Amino acid sequence: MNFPEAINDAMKIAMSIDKKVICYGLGVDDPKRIFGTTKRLKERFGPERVFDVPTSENALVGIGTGLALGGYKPVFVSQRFDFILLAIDQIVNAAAKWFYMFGSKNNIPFVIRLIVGRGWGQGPTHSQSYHAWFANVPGLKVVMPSSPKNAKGLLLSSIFDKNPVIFVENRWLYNINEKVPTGDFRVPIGKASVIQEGKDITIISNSFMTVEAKRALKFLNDKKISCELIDLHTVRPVDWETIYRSVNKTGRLIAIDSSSHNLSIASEIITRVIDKCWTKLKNKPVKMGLPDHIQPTSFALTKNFYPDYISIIKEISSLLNISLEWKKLQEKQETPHDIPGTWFKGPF
Amino acid sequence: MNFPEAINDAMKIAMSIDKKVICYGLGVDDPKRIFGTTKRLKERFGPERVFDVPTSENALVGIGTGLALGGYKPVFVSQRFDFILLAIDQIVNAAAKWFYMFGSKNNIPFVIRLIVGRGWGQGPTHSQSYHAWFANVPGLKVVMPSSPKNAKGLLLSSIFDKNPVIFVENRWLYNINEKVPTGDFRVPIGKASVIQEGKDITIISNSFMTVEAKRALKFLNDKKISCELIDLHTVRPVDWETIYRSVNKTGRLIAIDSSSHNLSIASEIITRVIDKCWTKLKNKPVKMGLPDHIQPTSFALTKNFYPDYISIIKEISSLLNISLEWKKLQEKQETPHDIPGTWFKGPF
Amino acid sequence: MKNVIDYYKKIYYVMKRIRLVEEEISKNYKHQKMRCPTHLSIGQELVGGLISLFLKKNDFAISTHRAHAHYLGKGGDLKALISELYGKITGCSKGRGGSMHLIDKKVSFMGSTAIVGSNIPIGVGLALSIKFDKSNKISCIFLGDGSIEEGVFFESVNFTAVKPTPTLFICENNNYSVYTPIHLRQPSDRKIYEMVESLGVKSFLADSRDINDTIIKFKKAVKFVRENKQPVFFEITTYRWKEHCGPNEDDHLKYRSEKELSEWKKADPLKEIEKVLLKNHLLTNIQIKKITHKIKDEIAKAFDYAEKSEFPKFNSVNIDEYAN
Amino acid sequence: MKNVIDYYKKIYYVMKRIRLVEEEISKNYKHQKMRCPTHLSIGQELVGGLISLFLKKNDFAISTHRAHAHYLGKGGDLKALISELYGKITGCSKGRGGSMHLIDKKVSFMGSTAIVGSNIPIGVGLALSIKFDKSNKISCIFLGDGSIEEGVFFESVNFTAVKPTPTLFICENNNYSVYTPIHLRQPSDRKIYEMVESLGVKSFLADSRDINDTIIKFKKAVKFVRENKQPVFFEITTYRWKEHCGPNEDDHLKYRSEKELSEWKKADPLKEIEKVLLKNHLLTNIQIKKITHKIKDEIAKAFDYAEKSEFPKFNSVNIDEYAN
Ligand SMILES: Cc1ncc(C[n+]2csc(CCOP(=O)(O)OP(=O)(O)O)c2C)c(N)n1
Ligand SMILES: Cc1ncc(C[n+]2csc(CCOP(=O)(O)OP(=O)(O)O)c2C)c(N)n1
Ligand SMILES: [Mg+2]
Ligand SMILES: [Mg+2]
Repeated sequence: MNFPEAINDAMKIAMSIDKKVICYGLGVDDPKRIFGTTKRLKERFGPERVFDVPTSENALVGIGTGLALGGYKPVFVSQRFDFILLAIDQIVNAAAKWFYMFGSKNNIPFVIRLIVGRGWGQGPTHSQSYHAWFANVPGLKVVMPSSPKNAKGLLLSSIFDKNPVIFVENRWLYNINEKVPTGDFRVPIGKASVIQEGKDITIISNSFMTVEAKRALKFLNDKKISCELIDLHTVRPVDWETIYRSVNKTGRLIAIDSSSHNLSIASEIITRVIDKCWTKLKNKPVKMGLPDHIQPTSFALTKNFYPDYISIIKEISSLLNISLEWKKLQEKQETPHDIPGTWFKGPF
Repeated sequence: MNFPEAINDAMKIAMSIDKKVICYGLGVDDPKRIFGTTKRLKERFGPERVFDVPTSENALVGIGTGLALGGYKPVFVSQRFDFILLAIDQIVNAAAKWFYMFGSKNNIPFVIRLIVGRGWGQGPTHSQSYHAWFANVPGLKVVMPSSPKNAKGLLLSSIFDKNPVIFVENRWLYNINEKVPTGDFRVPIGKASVIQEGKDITIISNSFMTVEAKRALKFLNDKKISCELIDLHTVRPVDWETIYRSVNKTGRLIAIDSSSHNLSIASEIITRVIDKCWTKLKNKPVKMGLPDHIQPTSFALTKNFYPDYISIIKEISSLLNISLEWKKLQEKQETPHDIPGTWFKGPF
Repeated sequence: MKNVIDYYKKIYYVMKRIRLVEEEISKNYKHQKMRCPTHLSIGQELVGGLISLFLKKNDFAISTHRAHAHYLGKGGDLKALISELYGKITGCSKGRGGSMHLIDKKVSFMGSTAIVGSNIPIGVGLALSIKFDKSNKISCIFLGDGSIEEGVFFESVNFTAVKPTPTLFICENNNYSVYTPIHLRQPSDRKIYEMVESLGVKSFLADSRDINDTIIKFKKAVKFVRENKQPVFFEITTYRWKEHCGPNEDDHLKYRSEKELSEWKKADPLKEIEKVLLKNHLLTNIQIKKITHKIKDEIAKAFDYAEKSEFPKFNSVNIDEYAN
Repeated sequence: MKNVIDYYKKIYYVMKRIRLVEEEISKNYKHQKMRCPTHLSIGQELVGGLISLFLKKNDFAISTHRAHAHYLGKGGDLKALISELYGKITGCSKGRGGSMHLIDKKVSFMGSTAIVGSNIPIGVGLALSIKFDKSNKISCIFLGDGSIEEGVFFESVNFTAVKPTPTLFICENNNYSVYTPIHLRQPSDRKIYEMVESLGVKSFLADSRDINDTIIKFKKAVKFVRENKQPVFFEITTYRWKEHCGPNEDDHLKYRSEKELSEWKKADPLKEIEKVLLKNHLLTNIQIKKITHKIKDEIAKAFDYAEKSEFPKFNSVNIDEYAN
């Protein structure tokens, strides 16, 4: 099952289990069905529960909050993370605060799906991911799946969570296939996943960066470097215990974020690890992420913009002070850097 | 000169020097004149250059960008930082990106003044300061004065800067008085200020937290603890050199932000200090800030919400592992914690 | 006509109660125990009265920074209101929200918010939930003339014009947003209700000084929304007597003319209703005294209750920020 | 009438050039050298033609994701456009912006943005700068029927209704926002231009299939803005032939009927203008061939130029992100 199918599966299950689940957003019932993620929902659950909308992001988020107050469990979809910047007020000043600000009397079960663009010249305003902002907003949960399987499980948990959840989907995850459990399968929010145990170094990553980290693991395992890879799953709340336990064991940390490294989840992780694992650290922790720079459109300018498995290997090589011949890997790369695979022909 | 007078002075000077400087925002020409900061501007520079507006934050920021493209130097004022969440799209997707995204052909000289509320039950939606978000946006500069003097100098630099500047004013700075240089006095953007040199510990702070840090210094100097206090002035760009130089000297760091400690400027400072000063550190760096929590309204709930000079002394006491008897200081406090002074009678 | 007068007695009581509550808040504010920004509705009580007449307990309501009158008109708990202003644990929002964040679920008062315009789409969402439920409730959104200028107002109106929901927009046009008169914010020759009509939502205009007309129109508006499950925009001209925020007068600021204020005070709907009731022998001066006394007694008890209530305790973990 | 026909020749050339440019982009896109989201204007060229007739070089223009026609109509540099699509340093935005971010300061084309509605207030700001300058320029804002739904559109219109500026809103109503037809986004019985009129801005409606009427009205609209220094909203019904984003047809998706598309194609304004010119002997078939040849030659050169241009280099420090 690929990523959109997993999302679609989760939506179908949620909507079957609970009549209060609603799905709306620009294009949810158009021919493309949000890259297939909302396929057949309208046919199966009716046009009242699955509906297209005007281009009015701020009101649409407010309407979701109102639906939630009225007893529904809305799922709003935005085709790009960048567009939701129009609705920050409704998310931060209303949805996130409602439960606490009104004496914990009414909660807001509300999922906002945000798709992060990447590649093929998405450029300055179609490839941003400000998940770190939302991770700084008390009252929100921020979920970042890294595979079809956890996407399904996390989306089901998000829909049935009693709080507003920002659900961040990287577009490049969409083509990954894996076996996904059938039925109402849930992955808990707030719990990181230890993808591989290891003792030399801890790698913490999220979203598509976990895919790159997994690729790096294949190579590193061959070289007998024992890495512990932790995928965060959720960046608010962060599963600090799992992180501290791992770093206390390995004494080394690379924290990778799938957006700019500046003021990122990776920065916060390092800051807290410093506080909690100070005496156990063998090396200074390292952060990775995109440059603190506006993303350009040109093919030439996005080369090396994203960390990949090679740059991860490179970091590890310098952290452990060993030579891992990552330069050879670079020469082997065939797919252009700005597409997820050669089958991709643009423009979206 | 108090803080609003200093802002007012800077505005008058800028508007006299350059006819292209425009001042607009809800209330800039009303009887209260934004706490006096826009006093007599309309009378002196005319209703075309100083004008009131509809409550339409997003459009107003876009209009500022357009004015800047048309050759003007607009200064937009929002009475609360919280309200600007409605205009994040225009700030982030347009103003911040314009120069780079269009091949560095048109620049946007544009100042957005944001006043951060504090105290007297400002509560969940009237006391937020997401300056860390803006500090994560390439293309923006983010300025945070900490006194009337640097407010004046920084505002003048901001107005004549060629880029969009977010100018963050903490409401509690408004009552501070100090001697302010006359005339066109500028304080450079991107340069931190070393308020006091010292050798035991580096304190880095911004905005009103610098006022608290200064108070702490008085006490600490008496106890012969040699602190170096650095006020950031700007949080994008950050003056990293000054920070690294100081921490390399003292080997100890307390980074204080004037908003939530989570994903804060303080977090980023610690992360980078770890990278650059690793071998010089004598203790683990410490961060301070507001709790990662929605700000409540009730008097009882905001007690201890903000770091103050006592909590700074407390941190230092534990960092240096000495007893500084900060508990006694707490007993001496007379002004209620939610007002800047006993003269304050609410409601704003 | 006789019909309408039947409503006067109930509306009088509700409005009088709102007035006395607001006056008591105003009087006591100086003791510095209500430590939060507070926007009074003195002069604008009619809307509180109207909703007490025509809304049902389970109709949704959602309001703004200036919400006391709506909260009370909808049947919100007085003790919980005053306690909220005092920041006590017995407050309707447990002291966390203050004057600008009121809630009373028992009467479907779903909340009031302090960002201008932010309650509007939420009210439309509530109306959409009613539509999905196929119930015959309605959703009332209170808003001021200033909130009209926020894009989200337009987006919300457009949404319910395309996708009809039982939404009643109640716009109190008091001519000011803080100190800024409406002609600096909206074109002078444009009427709000006419503009909204052209956006595709049926609209009404009423003047709070013409009480009969206002009552009749409001009744009609509510009926239309409930029966047709379609939105209505109801604009009512009104006037705020006190300062924008806080307990005092602000005449010395001269942003509005003395004449304007005094004319509006002269036309006070509350006094007008009282006059009509007296004239029609539906009320006597003795009864007024009794009512006043009864309400004042209730208010005194509410303040006493608030004073005596406990303060909440701050919990440094994010407890109560997330529902489980 | 004769008057209007005088404009046909110039408009024909401009529209033909836009059509051929877009077709060439469409044809070459598959070579995967224009690696960015690209929204073509085939079918909607008339607006490009109109502005070439009536805007002055120093009038400001600001556009959307679908900006090629506006950029060319305003006189933007073709080589710089194609190079921008190729992501080359010779692109109008140095390859940083791609198809959705065009600029040509020489002809006061101030930019185009990819967030729906985001260019609108910026255009009003530009108009305000004209007002302050007391110059007689105007500011043109291109927008689609979808952008009407963004709150910022309403806020911007309200602003210039209160504070008149020389703004010309040009709304290309092509009935779709991506695949969503307008009746799912806006009330069916509401006309955009009428609604905007009721917001306080003078409005026009034109149909791109009625060329004479469109030209006359557009001329009038520009004149009104320039002379009165007041805003005008100009709605023009039009139709996009290709897919929303990308070089291909999208008929197989069936979100619009074959009939609808073929009717619009039949009424192609470009062909219509050609017909009229031929009929009136203002143009011959030989001339058409010549024009086509000339334009194709120019286009070939532009593509060649783009192909041969250098790629920009990424600078890891924030150089070029801040002006000094
Ligand atoms: C988005 C936003 N902008 C500005 C403010 C500041 N503000 C608080 S109340 C108010 C006046 C709103 O006027 P109106 O809607 O007419 O309500 P009224 O106060 O007259 O009842 C303003 C501008 C705010 N709270 N939120
Ligand atoms: C704020 C925002 N929401 C959604 C989108 C996705 N989007 C890109 S183009 C487009 C269609 C806009 O329709 P319209 O304004 O009619 O322009 P057209 O494409 O028809 O020329 C949409 C919704 C976006 N770019 N920005
Ligand atoms: Mg008002
Ligand atoms: Mg369209």
